[in-house]
Amino acid sequence: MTPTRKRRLIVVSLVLVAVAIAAGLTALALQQNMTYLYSPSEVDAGHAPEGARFRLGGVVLEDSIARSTDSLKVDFVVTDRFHQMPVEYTGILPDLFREGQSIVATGAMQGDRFVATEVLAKHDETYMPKEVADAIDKAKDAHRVPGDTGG
Amino acid sequence: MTAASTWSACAALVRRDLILVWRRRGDALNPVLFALMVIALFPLALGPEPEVLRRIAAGVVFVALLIAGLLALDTLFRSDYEDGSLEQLVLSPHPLSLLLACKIGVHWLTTALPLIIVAPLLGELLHLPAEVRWVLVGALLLATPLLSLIGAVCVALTVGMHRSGMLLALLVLPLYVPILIFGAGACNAAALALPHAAPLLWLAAALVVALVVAPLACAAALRISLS
Amino acid sequence: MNILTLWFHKLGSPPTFYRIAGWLMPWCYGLALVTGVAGLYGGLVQAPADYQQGDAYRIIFIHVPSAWMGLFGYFFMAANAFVALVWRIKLSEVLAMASAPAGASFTFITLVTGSLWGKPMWGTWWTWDARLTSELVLLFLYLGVIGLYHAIEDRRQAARAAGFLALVGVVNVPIVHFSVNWWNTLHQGSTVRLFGPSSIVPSMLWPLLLMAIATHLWFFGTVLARTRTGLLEVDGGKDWVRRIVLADDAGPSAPAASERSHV
Amino acid sequence: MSDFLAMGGYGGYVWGSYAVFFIVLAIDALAPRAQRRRVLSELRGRLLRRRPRPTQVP
Repeated sequence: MTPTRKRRLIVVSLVLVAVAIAAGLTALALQQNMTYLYSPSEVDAGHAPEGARFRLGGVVLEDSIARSTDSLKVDFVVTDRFHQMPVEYTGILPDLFREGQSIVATGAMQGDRFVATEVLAKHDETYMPKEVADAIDKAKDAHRVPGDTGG
Repeated sequence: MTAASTWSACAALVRRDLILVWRRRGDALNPVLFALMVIALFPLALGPEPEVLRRIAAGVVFVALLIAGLLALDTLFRSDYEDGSLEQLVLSPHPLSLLLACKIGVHWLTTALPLIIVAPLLGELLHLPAEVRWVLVGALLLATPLLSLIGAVCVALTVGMHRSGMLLALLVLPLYVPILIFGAGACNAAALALPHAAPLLWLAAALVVALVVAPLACAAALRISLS
Repeated sequence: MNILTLWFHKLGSPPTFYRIAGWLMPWCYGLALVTGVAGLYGGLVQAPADYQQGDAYRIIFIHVPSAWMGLFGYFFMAANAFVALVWRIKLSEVLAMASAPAGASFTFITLVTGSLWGKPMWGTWWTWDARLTSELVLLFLYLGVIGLYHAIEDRRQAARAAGFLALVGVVNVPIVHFSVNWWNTLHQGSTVRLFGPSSIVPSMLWPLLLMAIATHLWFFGTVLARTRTGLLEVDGGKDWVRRIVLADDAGPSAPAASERSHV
Repeated sequence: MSDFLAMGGYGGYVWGSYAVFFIVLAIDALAPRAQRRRVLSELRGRLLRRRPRPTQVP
């Protein structure tokens, strides 16, 4: 083997070994959970950190929004259709904030309430005119399909 | 050219670089002093409340060390380029990537390792929670070699330029972003008592690949900018 | 095979490409304008309002095509840089550097329009979400490539160094694209899918696709324009460039003369 | 028409986005032209300096 070929062989085998090790480490990393947000069920199960700030994700429960008359304070309930979590927020809410909307709230637990310092609305990737959305909802009601409003 | 002569060339290079650093050992402390001063600015700017400082401590230490390392990158090839020994290195019959790996290794030992050693102290200044301290050191041990390796490629691209400081930062910082996210992410997760192994494993995976690929890329970049 | 390589060599030679690009360029711009106007008519006038977002979603017709072009431009640049570095083809060097400003423009548009869309819909101008952050990093990568290219005196060496940087940064682009799938974040998933059904009704989809075609054509228009200039610059001393320069001199010389006096 | 311009209350955001889109792309299209003129005049200058042809110089 010529020196250049030998060198090339060494380089290629080193790269392959490195990629193999990296793939192993990546597989190991993927088994760990990287939590970006917690659902109410996870909070109920005690997975969320005590007293620390975290993100709560879920859907705003229907008929749960209570706006204060004299301030910007809003109370509502976030649900993942299994567990529910009362949320308290003071401030201006985004336009997309409404019942049945997926939201991401940042804040911390105070007792059994989640006090949010930021509420962001998450919209899904579906785009359609209002009539079509209504028709789909009607069809879902007719077939008694549990509404999947999560995004 | 035999394998033995290549090893002795590497050893000679490492010895020479270490001697050069030892002759100017005062300069070697500069990154540490710089990081210390950056850290000292934060309580002055944000106020001394321990609660506030505790929350930002890990991230601030990470960013301070990252910038200190970025400023130190410039010295990697600067003097070698000026006295012409860099071109000798490129022309030598030994694999350039291996020689560059030695240079990067020495540079990491002399600039990044002191920073890692003082990192717990810097964290203490910002009331870093005790359980995060060793996660921070571990993340830095994985992240700083990555920073040096990736930075070396960019330094090699700008080596012939006269004023490369700002440009180097522009080239390097976007590539540093994922490392910062994972490294500081691990510390923040540890501070919230969340599982923090995943980001560290990602860093380790990236480091393994970079250890092999970055010296090769650095050699190619150096050949381009010295051609 | 032989004919193909011959044809490739012909196309790759700067004078031939200069001529072909000069012929193609107006077509790219013209067709981009036609499809763009049709797409905008479809998007702004014909398409119905969205069931959730009302009329604000109409930003999608420029935001999403621009985002695609930002990524596409980077891939185009990196692919050309790869060809340039491996086979040392002059045309590829010029093409790679010509696509950087166009890609950077589209990435900038993506960031600004996304911000203008995020404010009413999400409730924030900006969030440090994975996809937004990586789009910002993409813009920085573009700026780094452009900055490095302009910092080096020798044009060919500059193109090679900047192309190398573009290749180093290419790892970032898949992260941009797939981050939204890896991390569950605020940004919604991809609406238009190559495989499987797109979650958008046809009356909204066709203007979007028309706009995508228009931005592609526009991208190639500006890339060809910049490539022509770049070829003149790189081949400065060659005969074909001299002929073009002198021919241009013989034509409208008055504005050129005033240009020189300004400098 | 005013309904169209109002965009259901989102007019500022929508038209702002479109304005950014057109302005940036217009700059993107005009910049190569200016650059081309600059390069041509530069090359012409270099050419004339190196090989002065009295008949060609204006």
